[in-house]
Amino acid sequence: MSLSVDPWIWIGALFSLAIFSFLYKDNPFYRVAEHVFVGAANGYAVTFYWHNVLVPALFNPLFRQGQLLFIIPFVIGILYFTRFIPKIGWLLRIPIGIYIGYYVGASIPAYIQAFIIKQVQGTILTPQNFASWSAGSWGILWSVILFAGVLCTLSYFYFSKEHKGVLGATSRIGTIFIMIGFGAAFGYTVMARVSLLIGRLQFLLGDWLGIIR
Amino acid sequence: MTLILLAGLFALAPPTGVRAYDTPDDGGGAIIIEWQISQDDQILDGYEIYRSDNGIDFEKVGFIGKGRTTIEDETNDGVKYLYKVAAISDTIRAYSEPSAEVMSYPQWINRNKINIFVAFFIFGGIILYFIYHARKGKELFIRKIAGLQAIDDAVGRATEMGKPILYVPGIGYIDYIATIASLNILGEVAKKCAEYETKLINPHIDPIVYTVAREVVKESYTKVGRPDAFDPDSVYFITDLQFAYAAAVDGIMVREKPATNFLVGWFRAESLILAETGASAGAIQIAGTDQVSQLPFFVTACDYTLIGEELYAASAYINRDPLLLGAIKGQDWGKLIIGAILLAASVIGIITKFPILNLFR
Amino acid sequence: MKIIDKLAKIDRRIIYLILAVVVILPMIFPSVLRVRVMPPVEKLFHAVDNVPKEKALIIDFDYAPQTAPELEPMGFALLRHAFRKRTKVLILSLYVQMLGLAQNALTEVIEEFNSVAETNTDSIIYGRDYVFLGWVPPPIIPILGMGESITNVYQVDYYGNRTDTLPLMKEIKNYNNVGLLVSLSGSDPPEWWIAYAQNRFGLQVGAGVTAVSASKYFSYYQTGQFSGLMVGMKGAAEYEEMIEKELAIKSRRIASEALPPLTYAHLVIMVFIVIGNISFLMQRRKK
Amino acid sequence: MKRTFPLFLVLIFGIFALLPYIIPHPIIQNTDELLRNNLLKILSAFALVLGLGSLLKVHTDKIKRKRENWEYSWVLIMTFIITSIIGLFGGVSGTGILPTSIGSFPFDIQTIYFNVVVPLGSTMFAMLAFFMASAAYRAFRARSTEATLLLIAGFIVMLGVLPLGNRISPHLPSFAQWIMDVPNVAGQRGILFGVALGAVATSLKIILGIERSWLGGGGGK
Repeated sequence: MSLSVDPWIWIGALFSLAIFSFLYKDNPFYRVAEHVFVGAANGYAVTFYWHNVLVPALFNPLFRQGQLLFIIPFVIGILYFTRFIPKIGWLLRIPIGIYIGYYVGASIPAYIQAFIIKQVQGTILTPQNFASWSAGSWGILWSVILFAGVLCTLSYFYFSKEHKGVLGATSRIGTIFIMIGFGAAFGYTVMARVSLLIGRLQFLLGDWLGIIR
Repeated sequence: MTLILLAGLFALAPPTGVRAYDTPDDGGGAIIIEWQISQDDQILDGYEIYRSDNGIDFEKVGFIGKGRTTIEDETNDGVKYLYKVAAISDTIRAYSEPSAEVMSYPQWINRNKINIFVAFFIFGGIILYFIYHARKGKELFIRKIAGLQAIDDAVGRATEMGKPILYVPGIGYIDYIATIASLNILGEVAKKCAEYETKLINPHIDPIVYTVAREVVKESYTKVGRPDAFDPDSVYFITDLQFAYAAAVDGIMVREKPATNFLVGWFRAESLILAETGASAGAIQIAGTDQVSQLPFFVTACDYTLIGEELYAASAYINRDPLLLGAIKGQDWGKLIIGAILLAASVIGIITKFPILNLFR
Repeated sequence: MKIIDKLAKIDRRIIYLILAVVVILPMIFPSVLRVRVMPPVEKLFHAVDNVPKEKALIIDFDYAPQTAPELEPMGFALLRHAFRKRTKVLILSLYVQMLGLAQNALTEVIEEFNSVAETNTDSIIYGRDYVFLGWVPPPIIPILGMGESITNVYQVDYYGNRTDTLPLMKEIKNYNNVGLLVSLSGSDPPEWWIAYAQNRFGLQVGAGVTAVSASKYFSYYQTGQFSGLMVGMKGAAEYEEMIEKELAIKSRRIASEALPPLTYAHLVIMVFIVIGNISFLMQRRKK
Repeated sequence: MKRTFPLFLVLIFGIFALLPYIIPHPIIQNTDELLRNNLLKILSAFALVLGLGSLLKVHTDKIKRKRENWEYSWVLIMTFIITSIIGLFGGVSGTGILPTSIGSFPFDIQTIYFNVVVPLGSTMFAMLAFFMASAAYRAFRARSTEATLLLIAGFIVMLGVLPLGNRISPHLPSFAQWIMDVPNVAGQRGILFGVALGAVATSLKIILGIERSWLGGGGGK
């Protein structure tokens, strides 16, 4: 039992216990920890947005080096504050429009390549894909099961026709694949979460209380 | 004799067949150099690349490990260059013959990306075709999604019990499609809250989504003719950090005890915290996300879960808006095409030797 | 029927208490379970083991405090493996927050070896046996730059010494002198090392990743781009098993110590599922 | 004007964001980079300042009106102010004008991050294991054949991952691995196709002004 002497270890440990206390019930310690977290987290965000974004990308070029071109982002940015002025509140839609337009436009080609074309490439039945399992002739069976699973899952998300007859059968098979996939992912995630709990307890029992080595 | 022998011993075989050409499909400023490896490749340290823009003095511009046969050199457009490749082992070098003259320049179309834009135009065309017909008032059939019926029942339950409705829009940014679909559903739920005068609680993590949601809810209240009932503080920003947000929303679930929780949008690891605390507080929970990693938790802990694309279909179903329904029909056609391509490409892939996979880089 | 009703209404906090006890007890009375090593970890062990004498092993420490429980034991096991085999080691991080954890792992393992070493030859000496290169942003600069010259990218190491004065850096000039690079990360760095360093310089890459992001990385292991793969705390425990079995390294096996609590936690969760469903089915039949 | 100009902006910026994907020419690539690094980065910073404004407004209102739990709002505001002062004036790595340590006790922004923000955040992650356990007990019901399948697959993987699983039968770990590689990928890839098509369709509708919910109009005409 060798208690730690570093004040910060004590602060970290007490905050951890305060959050864990939420498991018992919502209590003042938890709420203090919750609000300290919100305050500190936003303080940290403000620090980095200021030092790493606003100062180097806007204030230095505009005010120090006098590059007047930066008036444009400055003015559009200020439009965000029109939200507090009801009469000209609609001006808020200008920065939001620019922001959404750009991101939504950029997502189209990225989504098509990464989530449609590359996925089709991985599902097609070819000798190359059979070999990629590096499981010899079993690879053919795995590729066929993958192929059938993808088609059946796709049929589950087909909305234009009632799920009866053939479509009813394929969509039910599709749900089987979906549910097996969810179960497997759940199993892996349980291991990950329990590892994090063990990691936190190693900090509390080890670094703080010194019960375990 | 020994000198020649020694020279023979120490002289390395230079790389051969050096070829240089402008890198295709790029913004210029790059030239690709190719060569056959030297016979002494095994004992080499690697290959040095030399460049000259006047044919006389060459300067080293690159280096690459042994066994490699190509490298890309950064150049200025519009300048004529000559290249030599030297096999190097410690301090001994063997220079190749210089390549032919070459110049780099930018291209306007990247041919590798054409397949993406072909897919986009076909699919975009189908979507617009169906939206055009939807505007014409053509009846478009969409099958019933179980989760959507639950949205009406859930709002009804909260009204009967006189308890608030908690609408969590997820932690995604405004440009995430799941967030936009969630705002659509929020608009509908807000309309029902306005009609039945049920208290709505809508906590936010992203400042932009927060500002848009405020407008959506206010607009819904005015659409139902109850602009006065809109409480500006029912839609509010908490923090921009994932777990501070989850802890705060948990606090709301335990303190305010909403009868119905909507967990709709883009979620990450905090989804289980929200779904579990909501379940233990005894609320009816309707979840919806396209984040496949979080679906197992929603499916287990919630009464209804809109899986992936069903979330998008939900916003179309609720609004019963022909434009949205048109898009859903277009997406169904998209799936038919993907299924057909998979079947056709597999037949070609198995029967013929054609490298079908290269079409889908 | 009373038990069933009671079972159905076990209070949430009792479930938490049971899980807490089941996890804490095996931690206080540690025991190490025999671990079966699966192919992905075995391949990584042999890849590290086969790094030639004249070449170096690079370890990229890219885990944050929140993913440390799964990835830190991997860092310790790799360092012990390399130092026991007297393989030359270079250490780096692609992000500034990760440096602290890399430094912590390094000092602890060095201390472990040097406290036992008698002569100068079998102790681990900075500059001769290992170099801590530190951090150069943005990540693309070290990933590509080390292909030609490591000392050009990291002119100064983590401690501020000029790298070209260190004896080890005279032998290890670039990826040609690097047998293997292992990236420990919870996000994308392992993908970058393949996409940029392996494609252009033929660098051999291994990886240690968190369980949550595991499925994405299995496809790179399948295609052979990864020379080996450790997944989550279980992967770390498998590697600890390998270094104990093959090299008789008798040091603390943090990940393996976590296996008993992990096993009991999994069993308890599975038992909860079964009980939960039994009371659920009983109630449904009653209705 | 209030609707058409924002919709025009979305159309222009939407199309412009598409072009760099297929046109490698430096003119397009450089303007795209210029737009991203200057305009969009700055807008995101302003948006955060706005969000903080509303956060502080909500909590100051709570204090003024003495609403329930108003005392905690003081905790939040004080922590926020203290952390911001330390961060803004103390500098990112303690290089600012404000001293960031008293004697041997450091309190620069990085130390605060490692010893306050991280323990709170990682404890929240650790709590997930508890919520997982109670969700397993309370929510994990074999309501239908699919849910039973989900349970069975979950059991196989949870056992297959453990040394215990290997002792039960050496085939269990490899079977668990097979489930991750084949059926799991098939199910997830099928869902992914649907999500991607839906996302592209929605993006197209936003750019062309069909989907207007972001305007606050609740979508529709």
